[in-house]
Amino acid sequence: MHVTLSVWQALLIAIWVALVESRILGFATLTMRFSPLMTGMMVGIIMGDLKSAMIVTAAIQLVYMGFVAPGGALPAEPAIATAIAVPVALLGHMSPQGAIAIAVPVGLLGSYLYQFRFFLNTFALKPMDKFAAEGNARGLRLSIMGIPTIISFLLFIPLIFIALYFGAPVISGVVSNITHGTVIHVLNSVGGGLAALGIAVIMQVIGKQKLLPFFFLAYFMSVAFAKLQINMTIYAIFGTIFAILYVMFTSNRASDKA
Amino acid sequence: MHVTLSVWQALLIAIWVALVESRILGFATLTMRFSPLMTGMMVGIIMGDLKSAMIVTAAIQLVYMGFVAPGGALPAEPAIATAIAVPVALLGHMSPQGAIAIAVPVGLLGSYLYQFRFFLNTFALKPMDKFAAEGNARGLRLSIMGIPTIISFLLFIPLIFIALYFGAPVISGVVSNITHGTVIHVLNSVGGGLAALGIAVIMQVIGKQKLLPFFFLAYFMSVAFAKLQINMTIYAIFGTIFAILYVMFTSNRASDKA
Amino acid sequence: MHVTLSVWQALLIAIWVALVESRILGFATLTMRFSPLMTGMMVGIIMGDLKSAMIVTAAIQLVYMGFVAPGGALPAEPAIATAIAVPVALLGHMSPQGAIAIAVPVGLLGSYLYQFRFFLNTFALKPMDKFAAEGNARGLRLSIMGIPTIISFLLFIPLIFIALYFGAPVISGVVSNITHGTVIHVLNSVGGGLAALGIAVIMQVIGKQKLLPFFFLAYFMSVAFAKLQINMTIYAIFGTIFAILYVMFTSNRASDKA
Amino acid sequence: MSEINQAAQSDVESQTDEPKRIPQPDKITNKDLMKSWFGWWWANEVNHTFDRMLAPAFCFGLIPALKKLYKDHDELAKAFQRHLLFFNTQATWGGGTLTGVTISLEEARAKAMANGEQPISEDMINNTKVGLMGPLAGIGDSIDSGTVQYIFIAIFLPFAQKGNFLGALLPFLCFAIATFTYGYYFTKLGYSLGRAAAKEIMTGGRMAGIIDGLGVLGLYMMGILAGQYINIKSYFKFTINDKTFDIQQILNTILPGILPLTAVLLLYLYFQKQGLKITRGLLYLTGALILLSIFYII
Amino acid sequence: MSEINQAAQSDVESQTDEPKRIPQPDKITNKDLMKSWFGWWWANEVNHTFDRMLAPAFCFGLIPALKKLYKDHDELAKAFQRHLLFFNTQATWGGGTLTGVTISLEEARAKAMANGEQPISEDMINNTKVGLMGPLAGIGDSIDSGTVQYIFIAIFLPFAQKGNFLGALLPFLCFAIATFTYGYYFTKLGYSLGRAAAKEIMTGGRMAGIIDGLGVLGLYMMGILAGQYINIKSYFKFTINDKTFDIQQILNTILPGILPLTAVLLLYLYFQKQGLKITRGLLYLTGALILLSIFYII
Amino acid sequence: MSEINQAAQSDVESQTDEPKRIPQPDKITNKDLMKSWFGWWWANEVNHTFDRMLAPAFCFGLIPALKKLYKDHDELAKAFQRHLLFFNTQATWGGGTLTGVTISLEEARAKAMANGEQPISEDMINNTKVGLMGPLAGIGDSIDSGTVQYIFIAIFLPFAQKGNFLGALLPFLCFAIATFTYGYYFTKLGYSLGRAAAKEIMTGGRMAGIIDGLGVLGLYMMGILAGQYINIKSYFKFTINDKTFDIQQILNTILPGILPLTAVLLLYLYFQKQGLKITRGLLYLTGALILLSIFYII
Ligand SMILES: OC[C@H]1O[C@H](O)[C@@H](O)[C@@H](O)[C@@H]1O
Ligand SMILES: OC[C@H]1O[C@H](O)[C@@H](O)[C@@H](O)[C@@H]1O
Ligand SMILES: OC[C@H]1O[C@H](O)[C@@H](O)[C@@H](O)[C@@H]1O
Repeated sequence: MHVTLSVWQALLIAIWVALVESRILGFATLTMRFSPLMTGMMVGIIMGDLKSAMIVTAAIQLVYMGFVAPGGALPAEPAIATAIAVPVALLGHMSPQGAIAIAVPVGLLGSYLYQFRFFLNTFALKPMDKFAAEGNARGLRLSIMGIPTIISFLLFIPLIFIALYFGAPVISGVVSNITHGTVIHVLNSVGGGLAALGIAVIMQVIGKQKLLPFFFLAYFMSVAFAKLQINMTIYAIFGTIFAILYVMFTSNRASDKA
Repeated sequence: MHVTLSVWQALLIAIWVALVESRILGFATLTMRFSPLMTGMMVGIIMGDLKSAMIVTAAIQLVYMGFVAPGGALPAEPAIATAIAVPVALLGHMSPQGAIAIAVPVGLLGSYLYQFRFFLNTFALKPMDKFAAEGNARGLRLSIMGIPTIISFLLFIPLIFIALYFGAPVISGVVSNITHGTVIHVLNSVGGGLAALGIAVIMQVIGKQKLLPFFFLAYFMSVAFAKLQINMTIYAIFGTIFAILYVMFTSNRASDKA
Repeated sequence: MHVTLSVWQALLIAIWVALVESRILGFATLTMRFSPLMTGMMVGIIMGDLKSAMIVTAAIQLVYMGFVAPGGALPAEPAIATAIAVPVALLGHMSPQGAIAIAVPVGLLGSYLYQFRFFLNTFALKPMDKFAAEGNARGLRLSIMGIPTIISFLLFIPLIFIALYFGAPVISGVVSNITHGTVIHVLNSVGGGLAALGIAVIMQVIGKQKLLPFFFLAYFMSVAFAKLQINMTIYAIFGTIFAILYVMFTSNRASDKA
Repeated sequence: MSEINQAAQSDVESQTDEPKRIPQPDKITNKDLMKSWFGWWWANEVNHTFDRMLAPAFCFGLIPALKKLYKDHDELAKAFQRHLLFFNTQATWGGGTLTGVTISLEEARAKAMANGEQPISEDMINNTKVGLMGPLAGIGDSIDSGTVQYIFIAIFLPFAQKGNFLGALLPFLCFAIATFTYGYYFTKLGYSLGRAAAKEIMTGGRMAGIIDGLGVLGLYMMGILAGQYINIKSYFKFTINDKTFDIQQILNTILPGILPLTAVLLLYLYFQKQGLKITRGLLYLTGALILLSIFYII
Repeated sequence: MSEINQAAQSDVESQTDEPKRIPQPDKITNKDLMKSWFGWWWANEVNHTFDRMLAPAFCFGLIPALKKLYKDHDELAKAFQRHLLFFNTQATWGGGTLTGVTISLEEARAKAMANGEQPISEDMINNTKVGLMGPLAGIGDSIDSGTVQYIFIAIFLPFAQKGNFLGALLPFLCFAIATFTYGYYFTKLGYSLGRAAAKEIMTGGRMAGIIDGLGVLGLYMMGILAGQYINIKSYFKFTINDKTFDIQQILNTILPGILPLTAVLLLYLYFQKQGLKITRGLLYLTGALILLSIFYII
Repeated sequence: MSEINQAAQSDVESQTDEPKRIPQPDKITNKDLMKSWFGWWWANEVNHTFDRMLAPAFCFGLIPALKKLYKDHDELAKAFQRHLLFFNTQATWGGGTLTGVTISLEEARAKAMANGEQPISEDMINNTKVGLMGPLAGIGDSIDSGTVQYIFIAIFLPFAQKGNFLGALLPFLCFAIATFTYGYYFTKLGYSLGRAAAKEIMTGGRMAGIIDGLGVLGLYMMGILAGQYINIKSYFKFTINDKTFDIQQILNTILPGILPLTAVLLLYLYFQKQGLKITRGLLYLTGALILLSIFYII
């Protein structure tokens, strides 16, 4: 593991990761993010050993097979894991199994980074709201696409670059330091609580105070039945049924023909 | 096991089984079907060794003690099991335990046969509907009682006769062949799906489209709460409560005195 | 364990227990009843060895740490346990652990005694209702406070006195005799069933027959969802939501502004 | 094809305000109740099918009563038809009681039609049956099959163990006699309860509300039955290079219970568009089930 | 026998439109609230029974306030009676708050009666208590008994372990003072919240709706309490030739929870027919429970 | 600070009966749908945040369509604003469909405003989005991410295992092309379904009922999302002389789910009183969360 990447190699890989994790390449980046394959391929090209890179990557793929991220949380960030693990494996002539051992903790840390990105993105919201209020479409577009992309680049490129350039030992130290610390706890807590804002906004916008009982009904159904893990679609169906019954019972057309 | 039954003995037993499984002797046949006792007695009489037959049968009874069949499915068909196991036991001078070993798989196969009968009975429905539409009471009676009985006789008599006449080894071969095969799978699937028809018909007949939300409410309650195994009567009580509330909320007599 | 308490010591301790268990000292007696500490202190004073008594009591406290009694049932009666166990320990020069061994079964029996008190208290209800119907405040006060106090004194003083005066062996014999017998079963059954009366009375008093479906809805929700152990407050919220919706659906002001 | 789609039409008719005039019905006697109870008892599970369950037996039992009530040929045919639809309950507690209840409601309907009054509608009769059959089945199975039957068996088992044939005969006889007797009692009870209810309904002027309420109950119970009786699930799994895709599992994350519901709704829509062509529905459904299950798609 | 079945009658009266005229009530002062809070605090679990729970203590606490409010002897008696019915809650969070709320509602009622206006009905007062007592009990038990109490005990435990009596005295004193203080605060809070609510109710002209709504909540909570507090199950099992029949298990397949419900409904019907004869109900119920449990039927 | 509290005001305006007159909108073409679909597809998770989720991308996609519909500057700004509020769904099944549906509803709104008719209200547009986004997300995640993606990966994995880069490129390309294609199809489908619905709504004269119904559904889904997405719990535990007090456990005995609910309700009340000052709300909330979590209170 005494051989390292050149500055350019490390930088190119870091840029690739930033492209994937910023999601700036459109929805289909999803599969670049969920799967190590494309990242492995890029690393292989950059390092000039496509074949070995693909073999190692295929082994990593098996670990992340079947991951899904409803609501945003992916249990690990395979692309980041791969961007770190494959170079290390190639340089150190490690077996695919060795690469997996590096990939797993890095993937975990990557998942925290990705969620940190959600948090940093909130800084883009203020200008966005301003442009929207002004009806300024150009500004709106820029604030939606530009700022978050810059944020992601500033977040991922230096980190990945440093990690690659100074090697794996540094990373694993950082990983274990951070994942047990207060930083992650605060991040988790803020992430866990911020959804409250969006929901409160929507409630305000719907604006019918007299219908609030249905909010509480739903909230406490979801709390009381938590153990049953009832599917979201079923809840939506219940919601629809309640909506229909509400309309039935408050209108006076109840005795019409079927 | 080299001694076999005479043709007449085998035939008489087969007819008895057909009588029981066709249910043509009225509701009380239920206990002949659920319990091996009466079948064991008949086999004993036919084979001329009532005492030994009863002893073997009593042992078989213990296995099937407490079986119930809500909605039609009995996990095994004790009468059929007994009709096969007792002769084999008597002829081979086996212990009651040996007889049980034969009875269990045969009872299982019997349960499939009984469900296959439900399926064959659907052929009786077409003439039945025709006679009903014509107001022809005689034809109606015949189609309800006659056709299914003939079907059961054609189904059970040959099968049981062959099984008894050619001996137990044949049976166990057949049992294991069939229970794992596609035939049983198709039978199960058709059986599992056909109830949809009856339910759709009733929904159509009730005919109040505006009340369909209650159908969906019930359906998804039963799906969402499946793990709680809520009793049918409790659901019926919920249904009644919803019905009362519906009438309350859609009529305008709500503010009357209690 | 051959040294025993003097008559006066036994009597004083018995009176203390009666004061605590009758609850005549007001709500704060609760913590005297739930915790052995105050009782241990009193026993120490009465026996003239406050220090040892406190040490033994502190050990007993650890056993009963965290007990709560929603709806009346405490799994053990720590005050009674302490009143018996501490003297025995002091006289026999036992270790705190030995004292715990005595305290646990006595505490259990004490819990039955306390529930028996609920039962005996029903005798105070008749005069109480009479005074209330007459608008007689004095009589009402007396029947509420006086009779139950006398009942508790008559129940606890002799029992505790005898137990203390004739020693621990007697007690443990009695304990095991009673807890497995029919007496306890009957007591439990009566205790378990009597709440039906109070509930039926309230239902009668609320008096709106047309609203009874909500009683049944709640009852069968609580039965059907028993496994989910849904919190009482959540049920109260559901009840409130149903109440609001009921008013919405039966009034004709539904289409008003939010 | 002579399908019973008149059922759907008659339904419409029963809601219009001009009821048809029919001849006066004969009086229903205890003997008639016994005949009907015996008919149901006898035919009980003979023509058991997956899609009608025990309806044929229920209709079979009612035949003598219906013949006395509907002297009008068309109304008789319609009555036959409406009692051949999906019906399942336990024999004594459910079937006995509902035989009685149904006869009383049919009687009230026939009388009202004869007198030119607004009759109890077919809906009301159907929904009453449908709403009660489930819970009564639960009660009856638990008591008759689960308890009474095994009490008799347990009592006489020692005879059998000693080789005495009374150990077989007595449990059967006791069960047969006991259930026949109280089943008949339930029939009479159902009849008198039903009469009282019918009178109450017809004079109370709250018919519309009650029909709606029964409709709610009926549809609700159908939803529950659909959730519990219909058993369609996908067995389709495929494995590509060691990664397995399990269709039923995927369906569960989308909407649990989607397949049985789809089956019911497709049939419902078919009947909605094409009229109540039950036999055709049966053929299509069976065909589809066989086809799908042969390839292990379900 | 002098039973309190007037409660039922007064209920009817409170719904007619001609409220009775009574003398003007005295003003409720902070001192009165303290007296009532102290009364409830003192009597709290003294007369605890299975069928009234803590109602006697609640009434005990209210006596001074009610005497100032109802100068009319009959109304006073009725007020006593209505606060002796089944009531259970935790002492401070529940009892404090509800003492305050109840006094404010009784005051509004008394004033309205004195002024010949439509008063707040007994129903509304009852249902408010009944609807709030359960959740407040949960909160209070969790905080007072489960947390506050044990915090004090844990803090001072080392004293006790060293043999110092302060380890006993201090937890008791701290708990007593803390709970007494905030309980009184809850009483005053309840009183002012109740006053605001009462004003809102009486001027809003939505009394009927609110009474109905509270009735829904009250009956709903009774259903929940019935499901959770009443514990009647059958212990009756019998074994015939090794086959065991367990009655409770059979009842569960028929309708879980059937026994507690039956008990409540029988009593309800008894009161419905015979008037609110509570003492008799108690006697019959206790007798039945003893009889059934002696033979291990329940 | 320029906050978007006009949203709340515009809401009020949309319910008054005097709709504002605006210029006639341009016709929406297939090309516009493609532009919007591509915009959403491209921006999809770029500006992902915890409190708006994917709303920015949704708005980004709609920009070209909204510019054709709202020639009035104010209305355009308001349209931008309303599509920047909390929104989360899966890209193709959810986002495609809802992009189409939303454009159709906005078109109907813009046309009605131009013609001086009663327009579809903002509420209706919001509630439709909010009601559908959850279930469509479930369906889409399960199918696209959970199944389609892994089918392609599984098929081509052996290439990768042999070191062939096609094992990486092909799964990506297949997934990208397939999802882009059917996502566009869903957009068109959503648009035509939405048009039909909009026509039905505007001519049926049942607008008020439908708005209310959608409000019920919207608030109901918000309740469910609040229960499932917001994750605030107390980590505060303290131990006094070996006895541990766990705040979350105590809160659970009082009212499970109390913390997330409190957060939502505080924000709701804040907006209720101060207008819809989202950025401030965000600052306060983040500040509070950081403060509380640094001390491990949550
Ligand atoms: O669950 C819907 C949606 O939630 C978040 O926005 C992301 O995780 C998406 O990938 C996902 O499709
Ligand atoms: O469950 C009710 C009923 O269902 C089916 O029809 C059969 O299994 C009967 O034996 C049973 O009584
Ligand atoms: O649960 C509320 C209440 O119930 C009973 O009355 C007693 O156990 C009290 O100590 C408790 O506070």
